Amino acid sequence: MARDCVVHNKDFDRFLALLIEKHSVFGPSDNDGSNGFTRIETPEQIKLHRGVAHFSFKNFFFPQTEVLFSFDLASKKIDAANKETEDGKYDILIGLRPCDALAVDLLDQVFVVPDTKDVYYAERRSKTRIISFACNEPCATCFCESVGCAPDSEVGADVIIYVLKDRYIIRTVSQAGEELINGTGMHFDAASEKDRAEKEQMMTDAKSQLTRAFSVDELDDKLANFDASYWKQICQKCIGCGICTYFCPTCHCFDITDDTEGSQGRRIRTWDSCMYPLFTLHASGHNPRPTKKERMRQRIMHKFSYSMQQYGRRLCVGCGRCVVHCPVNLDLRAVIREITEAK
Amino acid sequence: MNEENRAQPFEPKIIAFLCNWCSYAGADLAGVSRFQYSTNIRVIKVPCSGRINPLYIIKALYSGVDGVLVSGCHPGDCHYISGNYFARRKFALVKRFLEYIGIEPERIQFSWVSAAEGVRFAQIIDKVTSEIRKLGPLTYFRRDTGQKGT
Amino acid sequence: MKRVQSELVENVSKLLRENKVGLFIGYQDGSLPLRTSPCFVTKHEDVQRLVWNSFCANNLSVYLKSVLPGLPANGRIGILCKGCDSRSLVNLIVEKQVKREDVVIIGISCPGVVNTDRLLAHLEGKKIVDVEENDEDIVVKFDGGEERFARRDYLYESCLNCAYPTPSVYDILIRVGKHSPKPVFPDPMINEFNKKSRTERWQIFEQELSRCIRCYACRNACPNCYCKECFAEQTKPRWFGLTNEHSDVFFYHVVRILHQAGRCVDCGACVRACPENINLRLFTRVLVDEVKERFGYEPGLSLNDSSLLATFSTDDKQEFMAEAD
Amino acid sequence: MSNPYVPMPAKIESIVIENEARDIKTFNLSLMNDTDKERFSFLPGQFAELSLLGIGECPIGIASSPTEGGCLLFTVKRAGFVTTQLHRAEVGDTIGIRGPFGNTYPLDLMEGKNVLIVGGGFAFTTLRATAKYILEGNNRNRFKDLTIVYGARNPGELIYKHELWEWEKAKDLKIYITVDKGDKGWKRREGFVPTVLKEIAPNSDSAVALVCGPPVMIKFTLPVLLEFGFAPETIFLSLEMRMKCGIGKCGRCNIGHKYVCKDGPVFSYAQLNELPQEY
Repeated sequence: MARDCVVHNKDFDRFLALLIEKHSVFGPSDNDGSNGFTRIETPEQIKLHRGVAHFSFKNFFFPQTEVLFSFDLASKKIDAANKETEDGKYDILIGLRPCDALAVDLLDQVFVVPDTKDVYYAERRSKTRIISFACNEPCATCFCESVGCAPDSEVGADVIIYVLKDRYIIRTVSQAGEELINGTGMHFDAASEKDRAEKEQMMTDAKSQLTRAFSVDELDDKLANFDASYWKQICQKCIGCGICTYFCPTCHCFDITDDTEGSQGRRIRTWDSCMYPLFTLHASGHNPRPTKKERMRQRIMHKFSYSMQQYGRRLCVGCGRCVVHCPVNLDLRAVIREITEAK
Repeated sequence: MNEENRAQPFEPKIIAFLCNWCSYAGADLAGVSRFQYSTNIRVIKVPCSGRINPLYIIKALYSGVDGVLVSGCHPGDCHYISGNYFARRKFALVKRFLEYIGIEPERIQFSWVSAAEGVRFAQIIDKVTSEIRKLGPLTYFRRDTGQKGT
Repeated sequence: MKRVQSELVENVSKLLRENKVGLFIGYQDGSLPLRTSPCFVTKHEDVQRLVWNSFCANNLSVYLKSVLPGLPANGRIGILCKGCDSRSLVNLIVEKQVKREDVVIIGISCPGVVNTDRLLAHLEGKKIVDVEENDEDIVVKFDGGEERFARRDYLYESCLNCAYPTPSVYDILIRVGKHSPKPVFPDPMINEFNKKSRTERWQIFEQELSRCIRCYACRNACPNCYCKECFAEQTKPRWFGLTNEHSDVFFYHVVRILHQAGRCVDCGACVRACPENINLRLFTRVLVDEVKERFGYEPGLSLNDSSLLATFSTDDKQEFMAEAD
Repeated sequence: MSNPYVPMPAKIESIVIENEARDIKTFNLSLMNDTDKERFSFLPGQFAELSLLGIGECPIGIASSPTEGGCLLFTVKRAGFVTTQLHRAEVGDTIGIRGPFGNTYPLDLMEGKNVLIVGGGFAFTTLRATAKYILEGNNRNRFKDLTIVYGARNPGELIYKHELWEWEKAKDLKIYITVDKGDKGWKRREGFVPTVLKEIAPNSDSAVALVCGPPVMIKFTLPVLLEFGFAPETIFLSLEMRMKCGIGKCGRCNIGHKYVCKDGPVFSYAQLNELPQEY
């Protein structure tokens, strides 16, 4: 039921304006601070980055700081009013690349799929539609194809848009995407054979720019050897900051703490990182992961081995943000290569 | 700030770290001698001005007070000989840094008050309080429960 | 630069062969263009990985606090130190975190480190193939051409105003070309910032730090930050919130910077580590200048220094003390 | 959607100080809302997060059995930030409970078998719940013999003392109480739990062993059990990890791909052998 329709450049802004009019649209712009997205009022505001944006859109569904509930210490009354939005009204998150859209789908695996849902994430996720843009110019640090994603992957997106020379192909992926497009009331003519051919050509060009970083074929049995010697070398130059986990679109670890001020207080959830030394410190002083070797091993194993056993999917989308931002240039691709090539 | 709070004029909340041997004794003397001075200070007694870690000053500003005073023995009088000398270096750097990043210098004050200077203690407290009262509440460093995250 | 690199490789292989060190910490080519990455050489044949060029940015002394506990068999570590790195190392020795005899230092009289991001901004979208450099400039070769950049225009701010390019302590010194920075005191950027009004300064402080995501890279990249349990993560007591809201971020940065008073050598490691490009130096450098001006003290210059705040002088100035009028 | 992060209010009905060092207390809590009471159905082995507003939460095993008329017992040792504050709470205070979380001891597997319970120190909480569950009237005949071996560092550190003495007199179980080092008044057995276990020479055919205690006790107990023919699939351990959410989302309490809060805290020794030894 996926439908390819075409919008010429001159009509694209009108298409966006209709979306903005009917829904609250969020996307990357010039002044989105450390959020990575802002409320879009006019189509010109949307600024697509070449390759992946600075920040993943994890922050939209799983913010770095989130109030679980507030309470009054005197009366012990808890106010967890979760703002339910009325049905039919939903937000639009636009401007994701396919890897970020896949990352949102992977986060759903943790927060929404299991029977105990995370109500905060689930609420926001259920009322948000994702419009992604296919990646026609991957960066040198992108390695989505090595982990089973691709510059034109549709997983996690409701609508995917291909940017051709003088027109856009809008492809509705999910039923919600279909309603979204019809909801604009705009007339779209179907994509012709020529449009599709140009799209395919653009995508093969994009894929040709992607160099294969590593192969995951025999990664599973290599990672089964938990006490392999290479872990000691791999972690040596890591300085244990949290950049790679905070920028990773699929990292979902968090801490729960209480803030109080006078008799008012709130229980908040903030991002946490397995790379921090106190992440697993027991009150008795015992720490199952005392040095950065265990922590680095946990980060790699969780994304490439444990997630396979838990969800049958890898928790890495190949966006390369951990490679770009690491202060000591500890390159995840080199780490995986070293593991797969280890005897 | 509910209704009746807004109606009253602003009265600053000031944390005063007083060293147990001199400044606290000076404060005690001021009290015993019935010297009137502003009641805005909340006294925290510490063994020595050298005990004050800049972290405590920042924690005070973060927790919603409008000013911090740290008072100890005059150099040379320290019960622990060199506590206030070490403190003086820390205070110089804390004062310079907080002023540099844009916090009004009057909000963080340091003083030497000996056990015999009851009058002087009362005068310093009044001076510090009036200076901070003029500045108004310290809102921009206080713990905001604003939901920037959501 | 090639001469320096071969001299370095030769020295390190000698040290390893004569078993003077069990491990050598240096730089190797990075996996990203115009970047290097720290490397740990233990075996003689890996010595060829060591490089020296204008992108050797990381302050390697930061590894001494995490690597030392697992000392190699014969107990000594070799380390490559630029001027600022050696001052950080001296600071660690003065603060009893590292013993001088545990470390063999190969010093490099540093020509200044080039800011990769600023250079890459000029090479948008070009696929870089090779880089060559000499004392004056850097030639970046890419598909279909090359471009020449003058080193002086792309140095990090700490390098532009570096007063001690030659290491203060070393066992072996490798001379690099002439880099005669004309250090200006106090730092021009700090001077400029000082002239602004109080509210303006606070606005800039607030604006810069509002981008902070509390990833602690500035703390973990800094050799001075070696506390086992940092005040930022303590739970007994918890000093302030874990959020990335303004007040928590200010608390973290103000206290961390105050912990650098009299210890920061302005190496710029925190500025380079920040993924949000926050100009932290604007706030750390002021204490470096204040400490020099007020106490005539510069950290990390000699092994028999004692830490500034661990000493005092009876005639320290106290003009800031409140007086009853 | 019910919010798994919001604690259910509960009142402290009574507090019993369990040991002489006074740093282990048993809190008897009762949920204040009836709807919560029905929803909070649990079985021995599960745990709950005790929540103090303004302070935080801590995961504590449920020490009472569901057969004890709905009272909820939590035995807490003063160790960290939250437990220190919890020890300051008084009878009548309101605290929060989240849960029940985690899996239970394998009651169905234990059906019709001999049950051996080996406990140490203050980690005897969920084991007490299991013992109470087994000894309860109409449950008793579902299980064959029940043997309990429980020890502590010294007599003052033994918890649930009144139950221990009752169980000594009871007919339908055998209990061996020991202390590493006795004091003047101590007339019973002295010796480490593993050594006492060796003397008892437990019979392992059609038997299940539940073990919970300090790591050093487990380290020396397991070989003894294996020596007497207990298969790794029939030895069950309850593990303790740093936890925050309790529902397998905050990513903190994993051993390999298993989350101790969701897939545990009870694991068979066979399962643990397959997981990485990182706990």
